[in-house]
Amino acid sequence: MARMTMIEAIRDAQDICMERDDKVVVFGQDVGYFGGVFRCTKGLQEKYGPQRCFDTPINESGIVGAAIGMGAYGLRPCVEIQFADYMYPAYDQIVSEAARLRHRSNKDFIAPLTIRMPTGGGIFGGQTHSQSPEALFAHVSGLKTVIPSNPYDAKGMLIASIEDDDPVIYLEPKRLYNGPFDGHHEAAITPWSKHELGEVPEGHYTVPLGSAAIRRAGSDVTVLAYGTMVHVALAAAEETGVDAEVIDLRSIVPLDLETIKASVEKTGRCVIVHEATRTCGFGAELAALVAHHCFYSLEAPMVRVTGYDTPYPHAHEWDYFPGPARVGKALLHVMETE
Amino acid sequence: MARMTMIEAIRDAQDICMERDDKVVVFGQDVGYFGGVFRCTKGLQEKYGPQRCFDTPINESGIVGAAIGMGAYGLRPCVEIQFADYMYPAYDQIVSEAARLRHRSNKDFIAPLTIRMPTGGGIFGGQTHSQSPEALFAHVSGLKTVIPSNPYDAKGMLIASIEDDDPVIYLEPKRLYNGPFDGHHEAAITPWSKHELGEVPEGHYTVPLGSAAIRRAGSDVTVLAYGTMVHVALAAAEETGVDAEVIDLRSIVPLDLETIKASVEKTGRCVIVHEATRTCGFGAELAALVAHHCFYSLEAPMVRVTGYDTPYPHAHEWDYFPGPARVGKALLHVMETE
Amino acid sequence: MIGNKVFQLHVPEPQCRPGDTPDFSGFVVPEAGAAARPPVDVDAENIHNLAYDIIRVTDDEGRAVGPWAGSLTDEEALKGLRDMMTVRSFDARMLMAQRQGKTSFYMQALGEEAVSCAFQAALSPGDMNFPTYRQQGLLVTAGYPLETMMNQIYSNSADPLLGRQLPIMYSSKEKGFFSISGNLGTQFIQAVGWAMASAIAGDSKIAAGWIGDGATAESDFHSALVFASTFRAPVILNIVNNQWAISTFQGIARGKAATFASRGLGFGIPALRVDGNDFLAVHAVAKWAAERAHLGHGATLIEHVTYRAGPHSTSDDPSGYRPKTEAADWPLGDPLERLKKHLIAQGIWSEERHAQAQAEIDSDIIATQKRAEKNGTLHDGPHPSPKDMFDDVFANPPAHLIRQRQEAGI
Amino acid sequence: MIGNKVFQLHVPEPQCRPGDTPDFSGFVVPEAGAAARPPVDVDAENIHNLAYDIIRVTDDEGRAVGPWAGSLTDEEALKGLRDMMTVRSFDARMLMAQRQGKTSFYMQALGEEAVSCAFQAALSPGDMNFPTYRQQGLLVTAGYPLETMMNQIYSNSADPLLGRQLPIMYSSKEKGFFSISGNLGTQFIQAVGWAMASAIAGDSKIAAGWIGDGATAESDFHSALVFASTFRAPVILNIVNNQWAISTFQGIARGKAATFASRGLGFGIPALRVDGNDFLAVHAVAKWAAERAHLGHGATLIEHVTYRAGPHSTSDDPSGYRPKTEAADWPLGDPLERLKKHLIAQGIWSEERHAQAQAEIDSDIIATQKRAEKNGTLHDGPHPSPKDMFDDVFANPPAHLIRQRQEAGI
Ligand SMILES: Cc1ncc(C[n+]2csc(CCOP(=O)(O)OP(=O)(O)O)c2C)c(N)n1
Ligand SMILES: Cc1ncc(C[n+]2csc(CCOP(=O)(O)OP(=O)(O)O)c2C)c(N)n1
Ligand SMILES: [Mg+2]
Ligand SMILES: [Mg+2]
Repeated sequence: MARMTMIEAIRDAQDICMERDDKVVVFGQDVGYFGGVFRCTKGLQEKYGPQRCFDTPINESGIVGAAIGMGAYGLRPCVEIQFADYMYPAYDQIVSEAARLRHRSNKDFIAPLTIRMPTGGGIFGGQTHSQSPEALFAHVSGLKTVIPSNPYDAKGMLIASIEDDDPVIYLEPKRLYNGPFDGHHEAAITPWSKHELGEVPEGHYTVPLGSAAIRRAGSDVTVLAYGTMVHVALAAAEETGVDAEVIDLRSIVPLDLETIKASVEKTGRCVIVHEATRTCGFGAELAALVAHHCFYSLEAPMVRVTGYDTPYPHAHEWDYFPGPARVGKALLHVMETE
Repeated sequence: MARMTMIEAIRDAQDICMERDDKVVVFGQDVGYFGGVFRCTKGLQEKYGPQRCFDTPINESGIVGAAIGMGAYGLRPCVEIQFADYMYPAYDQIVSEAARLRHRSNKDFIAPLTIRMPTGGGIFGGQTHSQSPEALFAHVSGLKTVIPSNPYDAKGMLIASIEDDDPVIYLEPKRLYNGPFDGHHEAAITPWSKHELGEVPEGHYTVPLGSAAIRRAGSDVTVLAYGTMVHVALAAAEETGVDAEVIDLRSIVPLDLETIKASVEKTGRCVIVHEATRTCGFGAELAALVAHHCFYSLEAPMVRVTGYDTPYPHAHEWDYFPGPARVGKALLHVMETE
Repeated sequence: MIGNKVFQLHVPEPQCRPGDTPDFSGFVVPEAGAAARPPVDVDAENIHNLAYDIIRVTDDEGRAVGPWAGSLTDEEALKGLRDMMTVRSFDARMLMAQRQGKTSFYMQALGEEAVSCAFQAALSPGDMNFPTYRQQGLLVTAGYPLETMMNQIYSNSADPLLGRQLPIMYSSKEKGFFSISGNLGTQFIQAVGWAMASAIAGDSKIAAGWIGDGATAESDFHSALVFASTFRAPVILNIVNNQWAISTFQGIARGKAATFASRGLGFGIPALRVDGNDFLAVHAVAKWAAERAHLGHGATLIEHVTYRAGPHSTSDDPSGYRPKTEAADWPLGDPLERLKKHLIAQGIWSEERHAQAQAEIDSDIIATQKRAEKNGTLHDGPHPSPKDMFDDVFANPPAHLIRQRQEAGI
Repeated sequence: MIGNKVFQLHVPEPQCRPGDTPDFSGFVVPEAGAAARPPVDVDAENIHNLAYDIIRVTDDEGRAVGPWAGSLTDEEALKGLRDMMTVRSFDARMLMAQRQGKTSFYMQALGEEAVSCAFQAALSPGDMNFPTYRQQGLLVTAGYPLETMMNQIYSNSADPLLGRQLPIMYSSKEKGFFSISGNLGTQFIQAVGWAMASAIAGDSKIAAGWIGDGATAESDFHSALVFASTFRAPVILNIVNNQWAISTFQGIARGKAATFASRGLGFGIPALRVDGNDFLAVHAVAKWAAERAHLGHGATLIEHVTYRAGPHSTSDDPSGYRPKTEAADWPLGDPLERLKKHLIAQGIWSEERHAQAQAEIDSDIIATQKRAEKNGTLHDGPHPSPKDMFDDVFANPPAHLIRQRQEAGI
């Protein structure tokens, strides 16, 4: 066991996969010599050589397209898109190619890629370093989309992703890289070393893709969240005193619907939290599923606490961010309604 | 008044806009000399010359990117993406640029584009000529997304789109181009000339973006649909005898939530239909909104009838297509539950 | 608008439109045998001229001439003719099958059969093509069963792709034919990635990317050249310039450049133009590029100059945008006729043997078609199960797909 | 894997890494004045050499020599020096402001001030730049108020962009400066579209696109060249090759090609390389390209050869990937020093006047900064209203945004 940041956990997962399987290759912008702008691939080129970990030209479609070709050859690429906001040029390769390849070729060719990308805001990155595009992946058949919220999961889920035979979009909440940020931006940063999920086992282990984790058991209301919002939701529960059951979805496709159902059936209330814009965000799917599957258990309208349907602002980051105050308000609100 | 197909209505709308405003330009793949693979721009080059209606290289990002530059200059481009399935290479320009320009420049520059694209299946086009990507636009702040279901709306909404100062994604259900297809693929094709909404006024008129139309008043259940699915829903209502209120949303962003709410509050039941894949489709947003805003009126769980979360199949088109049988089953089902 | 007409938008137009008499007088046909054959380790800078020339081997008398001649044995050349005849005959039958409603869609390679047939003959087993929808010649030459192709076209019960894909969107890993995508250009960079993987693995296999003249405008053309240039991938990047992209002539994609091949030069990638209707020339250039890749010198860009003699697809009618007789006037002739003439000039073929071979091929294809139709056609007879629709979206079906399949009642 | 190492992936590496002594011995600096100046209506084919050369005007003694000399008056040149000094001084102050926590982020143009300052001096009012984040020189030269730039950087109450954008992502239609995007490359094709619009409208205004060496790898670089070539748009396409793209050296994007400029040749677009640290050369080449566009000959591609002397941004530390002294050893020198030397050689400037100008500029900027800070800094003082966040997403706010604003309680 070691105390790790999420960055270290992500690096460690790649290291372990490269060590165990020489088909695993890592590449992207600035990931080679320099080790990535967030340092998530630091030391890998030195250890495995530039043929297994290298810098690429700045062309996201090229990165994913090349990775698809490599996957078809038999390698297992794990690539980095520098910010999730920069995945759009690669979207055609992801949607029309990686996601479809196994099905359209009847397993003749597969695309066992992992596409890592830092996601979310909270770092004053403005509208092109803050986005949360998970819904744009969730809507696409053939993609798995996962979002860890702590170093333990980050490592186990990244190993699972790299070993998975399907294309996996692995979103890294960049505000969590160095500590479990709960939305209290005015407070000092808590490091992962002070958090139990900063304890990361050495060596190989996996966290299966598609299983949620209950981060806080509760009986009043179910909170569905992932990534940074898990910590925000926990803070909101503490601060409001509402006995919320906070579910960290971890994977949005595949989704652990059973855990969600069991919880909402128990609590009868549901608050959904994400940082992405609201309309047609993944919260819409969660609300639709809960409305359908838990219709007879719901005692109050669900509330979605999300980023607003505007570009991610620079100056007004904390007005936009669905922080503990906004989530807390929603918790109190659903407890009052019925 | 003239009887028109949807193709003719779309062509007429562009003609009228080009005639009235020489800032309107039309371009895309094969749209110039040939008049478009679906003939929606036929005759425009001949009438307005190659400087106002022209063929472009096959580069969707180039088409939209150039249109953004033209919009910033002061023109009003109306461009065609040959199939909605081919919009992905343009997605970065649409999402990161067109959708953001007004806001990020504080109105210094705007992107008054209309991006037309044939959408949906039912023509044995396989997985890359059948997609319905509306949810991928709906999630993006700054875009309007509209989908007409008949020639009258097609013309009025296209004129409104071209005259709109915001970027508008104008989706054309290609299965409706030549007639009001209700999903009975085994039946002979009904032409628009036999349909009252095939009556199209001459000259300029608009259908405002953001207002839904009730296509069938009813008291048992509200059906939310758009594009081809409007006709399918009407057929399903007829065939099951369920007294459904069929709402043609026409525009999904902005959305006419008031009309939806009023209907569901009346019927207490809701079926949502779209052809796109289900997970995180626009139906999820509709379900989320109805679950939230009509919580106390709903008497039964809502049902989404949609394309499955698979690539659009070739041979099994009619198994995949949410036809009248599937919609009818859902209508009967929500009537039975409570 | 502004009014004081200063600038004017330049919109390229083809020389002829329907009603005009086709005019290829501006199209210079270089003499066969005239182009030099550089060593395969040449630097791109030293062969700029080959990006503007057209390498030709078969002259008007059917003789193979010049430094690029001699890459094929007689048997290989005879097989080449047979492969091309097979593709053409197959295309004709399948076009008819489509017209008869046995399938939804078809695309011929009419007039450009030499490109893929000759190219495939230059590859080795294990090499991988990333084709477009007009390279059925690769499969035919590689010996992929015609019946399987038909099964795919019919989406029938023996379709290896289970009815999932549009007709002609074949896939065969075994025959080095990557699954075809409907989205133009995407496969060009994938070919480079495959070749990079071969290099990473220390393998000796090469990849071949394919793209049409129109699709070179797509951005992934650029991605491919950038990656191929930077990582010196063992890949051959083929542009099939058949003059048309649906209704737009090649000038729309090519713009002010003299040739598509010249796009390679700014990447330091040797770029060669070849007479795509000259089987011997295509084969020789492909061999050269393959050898170059094998020796570790990286990528080659080849522009195959040919003509799309048929409509774009069964959904297209070219009489709306080009003169009807343009194909007949195409200065590089018909690839089958030209190879046939060569083989006759070589004394290893004759009109009689040709007629006989034609009859054999045609009747073979008819017989094959009958067998394939036993497995069903798109709307008739046996077909794949709708449940196949739900399989292979993922390696293992997740819960939501299982639920949806149950909902579908299958 | 396969084992029998045949192929090997080639991964380009820069000559020097941290710890190494910088080595530019392979970098050939052509003699100033040596490059020919072709007529502006020249065809791309006839000036291939300019895509591999470097056009230089100012020689080591500060004299302006050769056919490209003489494009500027003395006053213009003096203004150029002042503009560059302003940019550098402004950058230094804002870098410090960022370190002091007054804003979140900053990007300098250190070492490459000549590129944008000289270029802007060659444009006419009404022309439109589509810049990247490193072209503050365009705004400064065009006379955009420094205080407004600072207000934007501080996201304060006077920020013309209402705190919406990351610092330095300016926008000024009036000054011909298109709104900067965070997404690399997208603006290159937009510049072409703007120029096409100018041609459609019969206007006489030209557009200028800007892109970094690293970002040329992005696909929209290709879209831009394709559209510019096909439609002969009146646009100048600028590549700022400052040798680095964050941590990757230019060889990663350039690959096997000799130069970035040569990418233009495959599009029939004249491509010129210019000494980006030579104010006079950049101006002359820009004037040439502008004249070319004005006369209806279409696009020009310019590669500005320069060096990013500072870190990529305030989030970057170059000591992790390049030798610390590389900037000092850069063979094309410092653009300010070179223009200063030229002006002194011309007898219209002196060390004294320079020192005095420097002092004036610095104190001006400090005064401006004080004024700007009265409007607030990112975390202190007055700031835009959070309600601005909801405005201008659309021309008129739709119901769902009004609801969300109410929900936010603002
Ligand atoms: C991304 C994308 N955009 C548009 C299309 C529609 N489309 C299919 S084929 C074609 C023309 C391609 O022409 P070319 O590349 O010259 O190939 P050819 O058909 O001549 O073999 C077009 C525009 C597509 N399939 N994919
Ligand atoms: C689409 C996209 N991908 C990646 C990035 C991240 N990024 C920002 S600047 C940069 C390097 C650009 O280098 P270059 O084009 O040489 O410009 P320079 O910074 O040297 O001026 C990268 C990779 C981005 N902003 N957008
Ligand atoms: Mg073509
Ligand atoms: Mg750079």
